[in-house]
Amino acid sequence: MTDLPIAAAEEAVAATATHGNRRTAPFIPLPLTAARATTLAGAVITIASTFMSWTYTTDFPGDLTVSGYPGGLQIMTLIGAILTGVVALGTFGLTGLRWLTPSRTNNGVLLLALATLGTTWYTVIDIAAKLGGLANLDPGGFVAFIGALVLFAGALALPLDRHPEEPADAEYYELGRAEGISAVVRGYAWLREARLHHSELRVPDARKLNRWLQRLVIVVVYALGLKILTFGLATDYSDIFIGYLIVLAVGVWGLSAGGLLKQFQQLTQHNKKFSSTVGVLTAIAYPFAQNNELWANLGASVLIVGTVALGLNIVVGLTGLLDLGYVAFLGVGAYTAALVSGSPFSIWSGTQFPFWAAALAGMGAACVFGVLIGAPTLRLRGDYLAIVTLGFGEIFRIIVRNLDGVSGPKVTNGPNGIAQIPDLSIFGYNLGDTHSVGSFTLGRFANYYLLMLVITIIVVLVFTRAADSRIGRSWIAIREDETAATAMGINGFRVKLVAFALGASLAGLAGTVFAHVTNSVVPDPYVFSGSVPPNSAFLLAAVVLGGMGTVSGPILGAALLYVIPQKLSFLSQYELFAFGIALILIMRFRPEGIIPNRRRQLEFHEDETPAPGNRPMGDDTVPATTAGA
Amino acid sequence: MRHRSLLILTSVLATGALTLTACGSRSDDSKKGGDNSSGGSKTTVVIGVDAPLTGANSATGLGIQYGVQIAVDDANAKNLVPGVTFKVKALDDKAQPATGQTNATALVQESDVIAAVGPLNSGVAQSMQQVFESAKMVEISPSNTNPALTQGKDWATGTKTRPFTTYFRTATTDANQGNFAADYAVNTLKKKSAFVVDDKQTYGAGLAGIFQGKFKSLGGKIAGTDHVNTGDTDFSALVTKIKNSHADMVYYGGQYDESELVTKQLKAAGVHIPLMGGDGMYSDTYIKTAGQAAEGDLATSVGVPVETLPAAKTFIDTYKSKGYPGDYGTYGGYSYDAATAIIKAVKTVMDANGGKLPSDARAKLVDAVQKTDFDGIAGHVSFDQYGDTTNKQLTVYQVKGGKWTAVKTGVYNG
Amino acid sequence: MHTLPQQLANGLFLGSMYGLIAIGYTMVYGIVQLINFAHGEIFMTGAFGALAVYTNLPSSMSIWAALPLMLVGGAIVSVLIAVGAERFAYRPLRNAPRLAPLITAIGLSLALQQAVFNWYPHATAGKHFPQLPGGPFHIGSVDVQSGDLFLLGAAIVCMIALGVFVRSSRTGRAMQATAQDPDTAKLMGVDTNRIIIIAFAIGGLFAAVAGVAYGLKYGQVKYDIGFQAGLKAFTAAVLGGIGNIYGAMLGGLVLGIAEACATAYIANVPGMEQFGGGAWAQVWAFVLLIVVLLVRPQGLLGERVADRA
Amino acid sequence: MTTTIPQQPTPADAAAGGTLLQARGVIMRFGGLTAVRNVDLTVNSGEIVGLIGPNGAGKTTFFNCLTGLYVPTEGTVSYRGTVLPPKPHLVTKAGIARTFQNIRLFANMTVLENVLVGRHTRTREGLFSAIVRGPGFHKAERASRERAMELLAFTGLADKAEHLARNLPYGEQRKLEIARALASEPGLLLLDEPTAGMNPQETRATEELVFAIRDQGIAVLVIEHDMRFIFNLCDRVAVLVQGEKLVEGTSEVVQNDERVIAAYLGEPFEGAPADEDGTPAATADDASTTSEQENDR
Repeated sequence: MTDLPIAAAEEAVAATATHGNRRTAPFIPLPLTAARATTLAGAVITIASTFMSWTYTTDFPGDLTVSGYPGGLQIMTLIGAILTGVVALGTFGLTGLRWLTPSRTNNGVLLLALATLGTTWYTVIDIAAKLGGLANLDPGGFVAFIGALVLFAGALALPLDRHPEEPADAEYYELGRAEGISAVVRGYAWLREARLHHSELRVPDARKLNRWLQRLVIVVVYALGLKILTFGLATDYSDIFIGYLIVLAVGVWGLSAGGLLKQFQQLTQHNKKFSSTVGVLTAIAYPFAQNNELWANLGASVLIVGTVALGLNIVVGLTGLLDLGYVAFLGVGAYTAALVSGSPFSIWSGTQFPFWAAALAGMGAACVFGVLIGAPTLRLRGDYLAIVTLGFGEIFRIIVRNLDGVSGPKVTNGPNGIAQIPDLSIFGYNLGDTHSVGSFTLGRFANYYLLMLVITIIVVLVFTRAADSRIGRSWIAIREDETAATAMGINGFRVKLVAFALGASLAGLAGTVFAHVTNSVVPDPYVFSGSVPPNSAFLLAAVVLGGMGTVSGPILGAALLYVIPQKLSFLSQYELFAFGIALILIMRFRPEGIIPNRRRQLEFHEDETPAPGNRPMGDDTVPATTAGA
Repeated sequence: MRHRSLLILTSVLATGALTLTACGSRSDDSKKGGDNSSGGSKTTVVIGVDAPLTGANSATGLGIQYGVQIAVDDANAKNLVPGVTFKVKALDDKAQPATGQTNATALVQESDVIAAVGPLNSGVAQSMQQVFESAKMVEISPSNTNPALTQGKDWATGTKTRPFTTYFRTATTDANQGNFAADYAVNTLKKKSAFVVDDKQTYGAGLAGIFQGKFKSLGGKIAGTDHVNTGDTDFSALVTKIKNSHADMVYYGGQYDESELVTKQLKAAGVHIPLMGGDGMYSDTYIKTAGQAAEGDLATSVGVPVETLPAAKTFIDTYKSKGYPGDYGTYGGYSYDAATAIIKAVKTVMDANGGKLPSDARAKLVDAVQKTDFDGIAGHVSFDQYGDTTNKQLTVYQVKGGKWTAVKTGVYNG
Repeated sequence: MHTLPQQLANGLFLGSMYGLIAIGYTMVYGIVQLINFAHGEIFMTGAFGALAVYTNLPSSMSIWAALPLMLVGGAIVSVLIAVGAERFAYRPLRNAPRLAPLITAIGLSLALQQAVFNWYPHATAGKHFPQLPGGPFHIGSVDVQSGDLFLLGAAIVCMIALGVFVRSSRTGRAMQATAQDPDTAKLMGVDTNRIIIIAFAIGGLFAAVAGVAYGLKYGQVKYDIGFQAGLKAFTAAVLGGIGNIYGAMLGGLVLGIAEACATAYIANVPGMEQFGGGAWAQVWAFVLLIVVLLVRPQGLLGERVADRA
Repeated sequence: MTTTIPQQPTPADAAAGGTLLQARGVIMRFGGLTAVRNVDLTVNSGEIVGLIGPNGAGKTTFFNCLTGLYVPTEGTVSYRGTVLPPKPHLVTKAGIARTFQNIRLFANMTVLENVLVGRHTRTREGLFSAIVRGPGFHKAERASRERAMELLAFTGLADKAEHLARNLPYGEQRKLEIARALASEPGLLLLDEPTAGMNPQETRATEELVFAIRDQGIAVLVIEHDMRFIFNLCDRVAVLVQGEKLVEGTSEVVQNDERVIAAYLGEPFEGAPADEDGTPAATADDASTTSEQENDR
């Protein structure tokens, strides 16, 4: 992988070059050598600054007063600066480091520099703002401030791959009225042109590496990922977490711009079985890597909402049906499990199903409700499903509240819910107790985390296997073009119903664990939107943010949406607001989500990548619903 | 060769990252050490608070947080427990059980948290009880009213069993309030026929159920019952039903959000009968929104009127002067008392251990809290064998001239 | 059953509010096939806009003098938000897959609700809204509040005005044409963007009227009233036949009356004693929706039209 | 797990020359206007039948009646002697496959996946089988893939199997639509303007492809504007004007029929087949029905 022969873009890249549909040019005109020197100098200054004191009081989170070694947010700056420096050296051609930028573009360096700049400036500004004025900064803070700026400026002076200039007559419909003002249009065109371009990365094939080395890389990357994750969870203060997020998000973006991520993808694709095994092992290692029940609780919660989101992804991402009451199916599963859990508050308090039976019961009940809701509506126009599921999600809570023997038959114990749900015991292993495994201890939530991991793996398997099969293809076909799909012999109604019922069942399955983890089920959490997951809007957002139609997307989306508010407690009041705005922005600017599905990405950016061949328009058909109903 | 350089670099990066993270924790440790040295020999003991601090219930939740805060400040100022500085760690449960549970886990996880006050909602408490029980950590709720939380599921039939030994509450259960209200309605107001409405929430449904039972047993007639959903605003159909039932009073189990609209629409339709409720509607907001329509409406609340207790007055003055957000009126006093109970128990435990905090302080605290006995700002504080408050002091308030006025104070001995 | 006239009246008032909001849904859906999920919040912001005007008027001003100003204030807020949403959130997504604008709409709905919750002064709890004096009036055995009369009057005036506008004005006809077939309408020289904007604006206007009427009727507005009202109104639009403006009003009335009657009478049905009352009213409204979709999927007044998927 | 092994219609079927499709007295009314009036049409095994007519003659509406997208107001359509159910997926299952005038591929699926979707009716594996992945599943999936690759080879798309359908050039998208239709193993293939927008070479290639399909024993019914294409290709041609069948017969008969010439001369757009396709989706239909309505008066 290191220094494999690179066809294009070597040392001789001129200051400005245009090839293919991208343009390579610096933003700041500087000789190449000067630009490189500036970048490296900036990195060195920044690194050095982290060993100095940035502020003189310990009031700022993480204690940045110590000279000699970095602490708190300084670590973020340090990691950012080292990464930028090392990657820059590789990009500049230093033998032995070249593998860090397989694509040989400077974009990665720029983004890493941006990460460093972001976290450093955030820290410095945060110190000044929190402690009240620039006076609180020690010289080290100023050095860091300048160093990061130098680093970023240096990176801007490197030749960067950018978007081609748009033709002069391009339309900017998003400008609206302002489209008439030429200055605005020019400015906007310049901005658009300034966008970095790294969609067509040409990287050397990582699969040529030695097989064992490939596997080693995979193990190391996963282990590093786990370490980074636990590090982030362990941050004590919102401030440090924000710095961490900046470095992580922009840094990963930078590494992917450099091509490393693509190579890693090649590796995991090439060693599918191995990498998924390592992935599972890493996930198992999570509760062992730290002895902290809070994180295990977090992990279990993330897995629950992630799994439910993945189930929703079958309905929304694969089949293209909008289910706005999905959380109700989770509720059906949870209530079913609670009823057969042996809780004294259950109407069948004597009955205690073994877990497998309870899980099946939960799935079954959710499936029945899925069919009951889906059957009347899935024959109709797609939009009707949205309103009916939304209504169902609302009345589920109301019905459950009413079934208390006062305003309805006694089933769910009404608003009090079913409390004191006993912990699960699987093969004599009581999940409520603390167990010792070797030198590790597994607390209650760690146990549930591991159980939930098994469920997640099952759901992932169901998702991937179903997606890549006759039924999965018919779901996607329905999503793509329902009329054509029915003309291919697909019974749209039946196939959609299967997807809907399967989605409901998977939510029900997760619900059974949810009931046991929280010890009680009550009606209140099953709402359309609320500040706390799981709620239908949260699940939908997790799917959308992560990437519709993908496996890892919803889980990642759920994790982000779950963990970030936990860490940024000062945001909590504005959480839902931010949530709404995020949905709008994602749909507008990155509808394919963080992890784009190859198909989706193309579909959403239709305007930008015109399909070859002019397809004549003209509709000659009406859809099946008209004739079929 | 090239492969080797890759290997080396990867491992360098990995170890680099690991070392750095180690650095991170080291600097944090040193910070803690610094705190201790600067604070002399004082131990810091943290009291956790769990309540909804954001969202729709935040006003009440913040009242709990700052009620505890004032108790802690008082204790620190008076040096109630020598050698100990108390601190508050407040977590936001957003009125959601799962979040409450996460918060409980977080509080348990932190070694300097000794006990917790909260939560606001009974539904949230159910998910937290087990966590605190496993950790042998005291939890005192200032507001949970569901009797099953302390007395087990069969409390209504008289077979009471305590499910969790670490759970206490300074709020009285629905049972006392509902019975007291029914007693007042029949015997003092001489009401014959009541229409009972509730909002299908733990608190409201429980209260309405108990009122209904007592009212009937005292010889009153239940003219009708109905249930509403929280968030409903149109009660015209309900009002028509009430009007048609010819009831001479309405009992509403629930919060003021709905009851203020009910009473308004009721009076607008020309049905001039009083609406009575529990402490969930004993709030100035009720009067503000319902306006003239609220006149004559009644609410029960636990404890004696605050004006009669100097301690309570000081509490309210402090709350106001500090400019704390939230609503101290409903549960602030109980929160203060709950925190004080914990603080006093810490003192007991430390006194028994030679003035030092024992290593199993949390577990020892459970016994100490159980034996709590002092006069708080909302009445006498002590706990019975179920963890319920023994304070059965209740007051009936009536809206007179746009203000809640105490009309009867008494003890319910049901 | 002697309360029936009163309960019908209760349903009628509630229903005309649903209907007023439903018109916004149905017009937008008819033209761009978009469930403008944020419409409930547009209704809510209309009410708050009117409230903001009222709070800033001198307190000596009578409610009757303030009312027109409040209507204007609410309308400005609602229409601006509705049109802004169209312009900046929905229009860029017009050619995107169907889910994209829907999800945007959900995001917008959350954002608007939370914006009011967080930034409108003291809006975390219910806000007091002025009410019309007078009443109740007795019409036969029916008691009517002045707020109800305003609501009913507003609904009738709005419906007639809209009917005249759609039937007789050039823009109105263009609107109908666009609703029936946007592509052909475009070919015929109709500026569809303008038509869409107008549809959003009218929807916003009616939502504002409904918002003011809501405030006058209940004397209180809250940041979360939009969700429930929006859900009900959308149900009403579907019941009446989505895309049909008269259907929206009819659907609203049917839904309102169904809820009132469910609250009042279901419990009298033998065997259903436990399923009556306010707690079940929403459930029955939902059952009604499902039944209508099963029996008459195109809605009460809807025509069977092709799905332009 | 039972698996339907893809079967080619045997040449014996084709040779029999029996009636495959029979439409009798098909009438299609939309509200007050009649788009198709009393049309009879028969397609026999092994035949290529053309359906022509000026713009708005109701060809596509008639097509939609045949494939179950519309339920004819009156009349019946039967296939191999059985009346077809008015559901598109059941029509496909019975053995009639179609393409669309405006290409309706599953744009974001790969070429191979598109064809695999076409195999839907000829395979059985349900959800459970897909999740368990027993031997039966793998066998069926492999067979499907083999058959799909054969079809791609047949249409000359084999080397593009892993491309996204949307990235194919126009002509190949048309071919893919045909391959996808063939994947459902039809006895009768309905082609809706298969050469619209094609250049002469592509048209030639399509012509050959249609012959090759016929040689496999599949009857073809084709709607087309390009007269030359139709007359070269078809054994029999039916002319639809204003919803009515004007004439039916061999190419020569139709070519020399005066009424046909008159009908076409009165139609200014004839001769520019691709032009009309510029009109968007629903318009084509509505415009056609509107013009008919005017003609009715």
